[in-house]
Amino acid sequence: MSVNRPAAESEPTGSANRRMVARLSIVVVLMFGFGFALVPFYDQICKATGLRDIGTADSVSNTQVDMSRIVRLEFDANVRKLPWTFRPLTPAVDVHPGAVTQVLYEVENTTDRPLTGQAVPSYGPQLAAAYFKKLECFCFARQSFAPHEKRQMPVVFVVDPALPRDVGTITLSYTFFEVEGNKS
Amino acid sequence: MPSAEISLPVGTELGAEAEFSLTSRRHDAIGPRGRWGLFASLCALSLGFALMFAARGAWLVLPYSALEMGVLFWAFHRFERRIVDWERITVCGDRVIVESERSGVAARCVFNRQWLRVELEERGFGRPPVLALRYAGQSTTFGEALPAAERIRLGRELRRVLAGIRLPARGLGDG
Amino acid sequence: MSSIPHDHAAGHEHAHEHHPGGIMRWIMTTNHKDIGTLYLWFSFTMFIAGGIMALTIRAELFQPGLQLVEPEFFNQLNTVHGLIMIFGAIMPAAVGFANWQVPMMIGAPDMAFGRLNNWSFWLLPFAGVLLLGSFLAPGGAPSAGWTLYPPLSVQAGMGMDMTIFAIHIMGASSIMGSINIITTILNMRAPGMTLMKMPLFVWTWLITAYMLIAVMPVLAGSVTMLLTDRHFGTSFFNAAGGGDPVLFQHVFWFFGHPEVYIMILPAFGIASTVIPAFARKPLFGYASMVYATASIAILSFLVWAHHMFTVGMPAAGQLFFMYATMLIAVPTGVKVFNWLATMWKGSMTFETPMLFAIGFLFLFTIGGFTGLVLAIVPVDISLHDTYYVVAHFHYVLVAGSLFAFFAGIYYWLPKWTGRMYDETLGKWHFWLSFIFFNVTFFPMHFLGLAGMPRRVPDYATQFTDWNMVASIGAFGFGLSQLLLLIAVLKTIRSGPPAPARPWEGADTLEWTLPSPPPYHTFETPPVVK
Amino acid sequence: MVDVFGESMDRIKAAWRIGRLLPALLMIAVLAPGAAWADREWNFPPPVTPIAHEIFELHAIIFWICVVIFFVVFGAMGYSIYAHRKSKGHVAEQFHENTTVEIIWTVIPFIILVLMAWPATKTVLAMKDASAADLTVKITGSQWKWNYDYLNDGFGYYSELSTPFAQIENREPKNEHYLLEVDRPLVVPVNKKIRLLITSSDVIHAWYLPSAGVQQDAIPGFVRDDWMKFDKTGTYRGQCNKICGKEHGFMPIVVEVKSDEDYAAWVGDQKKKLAPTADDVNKALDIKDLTARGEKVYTANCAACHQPNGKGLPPAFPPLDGSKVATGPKLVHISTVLNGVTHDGKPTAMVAWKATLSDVDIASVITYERNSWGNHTGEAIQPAEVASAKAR
Repeated sequence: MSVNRPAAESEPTGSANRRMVARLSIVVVLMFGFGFALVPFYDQICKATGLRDIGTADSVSNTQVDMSRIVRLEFDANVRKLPWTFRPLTPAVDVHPGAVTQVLYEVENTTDRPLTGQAVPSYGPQLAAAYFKKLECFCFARQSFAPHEKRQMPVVFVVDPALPRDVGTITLSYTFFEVEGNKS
Repeated sequence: MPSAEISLPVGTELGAEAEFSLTSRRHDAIGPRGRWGLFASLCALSLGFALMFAARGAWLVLPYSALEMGVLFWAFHRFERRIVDWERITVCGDRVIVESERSGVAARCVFNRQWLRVELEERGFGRPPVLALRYAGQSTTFGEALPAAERIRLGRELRRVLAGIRLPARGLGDG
Repeated sequence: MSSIPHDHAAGHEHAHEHHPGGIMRWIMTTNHKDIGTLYLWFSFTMFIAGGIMALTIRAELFQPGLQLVEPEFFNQLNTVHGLIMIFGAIMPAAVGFANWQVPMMIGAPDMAFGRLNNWSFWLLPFAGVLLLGSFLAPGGAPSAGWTLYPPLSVQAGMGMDMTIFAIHIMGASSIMGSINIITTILNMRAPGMTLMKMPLFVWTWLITAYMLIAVMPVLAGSVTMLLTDRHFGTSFFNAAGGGDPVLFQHVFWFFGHPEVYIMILPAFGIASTVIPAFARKPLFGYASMVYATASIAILSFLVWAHHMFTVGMPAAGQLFFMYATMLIAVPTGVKVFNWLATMWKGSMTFETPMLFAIGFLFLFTIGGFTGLVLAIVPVDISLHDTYYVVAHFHYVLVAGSLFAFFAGIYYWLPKWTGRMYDETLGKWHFWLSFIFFNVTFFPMHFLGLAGMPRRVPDYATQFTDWNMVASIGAFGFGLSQLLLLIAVLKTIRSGPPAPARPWEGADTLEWTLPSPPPYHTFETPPVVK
Repeated sequence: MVDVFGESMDRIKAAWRIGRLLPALLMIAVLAPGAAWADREWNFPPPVTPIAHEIFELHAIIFWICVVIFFVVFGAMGYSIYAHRKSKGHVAEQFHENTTVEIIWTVIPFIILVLMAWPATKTVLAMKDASAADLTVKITGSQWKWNYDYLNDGFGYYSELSTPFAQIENREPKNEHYLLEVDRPLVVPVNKKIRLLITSSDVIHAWYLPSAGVQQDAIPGFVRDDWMKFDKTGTYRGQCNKICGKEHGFMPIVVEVKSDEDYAAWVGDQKKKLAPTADDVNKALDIKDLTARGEKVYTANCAACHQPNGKGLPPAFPPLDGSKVATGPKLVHISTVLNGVTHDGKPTAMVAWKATLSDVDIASVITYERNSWGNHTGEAIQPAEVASAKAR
């Protein structure tokens, strides 16, 4: 018995294919659209949710100074891909938790062109981050430097007295990163 | 063996007074509660993870999670729609009646018994062949829910019935 | 168009034989058996490709000094070896088994969505080509390790973008595959087959599919963020913009750890099918096996950071992840004891599938022990990223997943092909694999303890002896795998016909079908009591 | 060459002998890593800090627990395989559940785990206490060297692989400490608590010193703290342990632990060096001396990218052999080395060396580059020229 395939399915194959191609093209367009919309969307989301918000001062609720203990604070400075010198003027201080303290960092742009950088803080040990309250810091904003400009910049902070007792030493380390878009 | 007892994956039953009647319907092994319960648990888990990451800054997990839950919803929904579908073929006097409900759309075709042709259409690509019933300009298919071998068997059965060969009503599973 | 023939026999032939022939059959197929076969062959091809990379790595490491490849290329080999073996070999093999076995074991005619199934498979070769093609891209293949940690992966060339796309495609394939499997298992079981009557292989795949659906968006999200960090100026993982490189590791391992169980659970399922069959005794503790599998799945979402003990997390975090990781030993132990109790007082024979299953049990347990050692935070700090870890995960993934898959292949080959394999060849394959596997990977424990880092193209002279042993073993192991190919080809071409149920102790539904099963399964609907 | 060949033949023979002994070796291998074999090839290197001692013992305890479980479980399996086989006529029993047994083998492992977790927890807490240190060293990883900064004493230096390329490329026999030797090790005093601040300037590295039980990832933009306290003086070796690019395998860590007096003397030396460079910038040097010194500087700093043969690794790392910079005007060459290369205002892989290398070093390396491989300019660049270029 001979068997023949049906000449056509319920609709012509050509038009079905065209419809499929059309649908797939829409998917492709949507995918690319998603990709391009992502960048402004990303900025908006960061703004809306406060993610990566490094520009706001911490608020301090408890200003009781804990005179019973001393915490040693070490300061450290790094620059990444910026031809700057950057150092703390005081390498370390001993403070009572709760006491408002100010330290100075010094930055010099050693080049002949203006440059902008952003400092990002980091803490050792990590859990100290939650107890180290910065009231004022040069890391809250981008810092622009004229050629060969040298500037001293303060950090004003309080160590929260709630800091676990077994933390006796905290290192505050800043890294200055180059801000995208610097032109030579 | 009465065909009503034949279990899988189709429920088949004989109509009452007709010469030949067969209802085909899919078997639903879990039921809507289980299905949507599982879907809800996956949604909670997947979106929960995504929200957790979003809170930590990695919010790009979220669109993928939503997209995937969408696809899963589509799959379950589509399956569910097919589960309530049913088809019945009844041979009654000189008429053959094919009734069906697919995606909520009810259909009914009535054919003349003498002029009806029962054909098996190949569809290719490894899909099981389709049982087609044709008469003049009219045509319909039958047996969406039946595995391939069942369709062939049913086709044979139908031809016998249409030719007037009287056999005791038989189920599909005991051929 | 044809009318149905009166001839009884011809009718059968007609329906079973008239699917498209040649290559089009494979490209267009929506049949679960065809697609299962495709998955398994694809997986084997990738296994060979990844294996060749592994052998190049081992050849370079045979001696200290640089002999064969440049360090940069070495890193590329390392990275692509990992990606290929995980996403190209182990996972597709597991999906291949699911495609073949799940519908037959639950008495369903096919998978729920045929065309989706076809599509999930055919995405894979494109992803595979994209991944392997990255070697030809300017800058070469990605070289940051399969974990793609930024910022190193952000530095890399275009090969990294190709890899990211390949991972996306493979992820899409896995998601569609698991949606198909979960729909099939949930909805299409034979009447009477309640969840607690499902064969354990089906159970493990149900849980695996569930985990896949839960974590795949996390992988997609993590590599997308990598891509936007690379090209679109975002700073998810860049400290300069307020991001954190460690966040990537959290996201990645949140996917990565469940992924490890995704690769091992189907292997558990195969072992739980094979061992009772050859012990001629029902699986001991079926219910506790199901609960153990589920607990492993749940715990796997809570242990991701044990891959990151050295990033410097607070003590509380380290302790939590240590306890959670150690806890996984309990359900895993239950499984091992259950398999043992299944063998206990059985009537065992030792055909190739059983040998591989026992090999799996034995070596996987060693991998479990080293896993326990690595769970202990202080010890992990001394062993993290050393060869000890390399030894550990190869015991789990090669001797674990892969050996169980070999067991499954020999076990079901008679069903799939309708022919028996050559027992002698199979036994040779097992013994050579077993011995050379240990020769390759056991010495790596000592290398790791002595402090040899992983992913290095060259090493200090005190590591020489064990590296030589490992390299010799690796070549032995690699060549032994050709026996599998020979055994399978020989079965297909000239194996003696197999009966419907060649194994005396096998009792799942697929053995009620003829061997090979008809193209569309279940002519006679099974009745599950 | 002949030597290397002979050596490798010996190694192959040794490996072959090992290969034949494998079954026996595997048995030993299963038993070995415990306390019984203290040899390095089998176990952790001898611990030299309190934490490393604890780790060593923790591992031994857990290892032996695992060995016992291993023999119990696989003893049972072995017996079952031997006794309950069909060929011996054993008939299968059909039991498949026993709630009591299942509860027992869930609870017992749990208890064992609690016993393991207890000492582990104590060690974890001990490891975390980096407070009250005697001395702080900042460790910065970069592709592919370490930088050690002594924060209390205000000096610091780079530490790099000192194994010659000829050994890596098998042209010379390998040193005893092949790949585990550096030009300037980290020097620390014995019995003092040393606080480590670990960070990175580019990708993630990991500072890994097994004999001290220290491993900490170096994460760009973040500092992580860790600590160590050595029991005894000596030299201890480790490596970067997180893949960080092509030279990942060539980034060793060497720590020299000195007695208090030796350490104090060493610190004094370092501080003296901080004073104006010992080399006199204005002294003119002979081209031979410059080239000889330049080769060392080149191997240590430039060869990783530009390759020992000067061919580079294009396109990322251009060749120097025959390049326009290395054979053209010398001021351009000097400025390139001093200030690095920028692309669209952004620094490239060619970094500025003026802060890292002395004027004499820069003069030497430029002289070397202009008079090696196919470059024969015959020019000697004097330190004074570098100094004046710097001033411009």
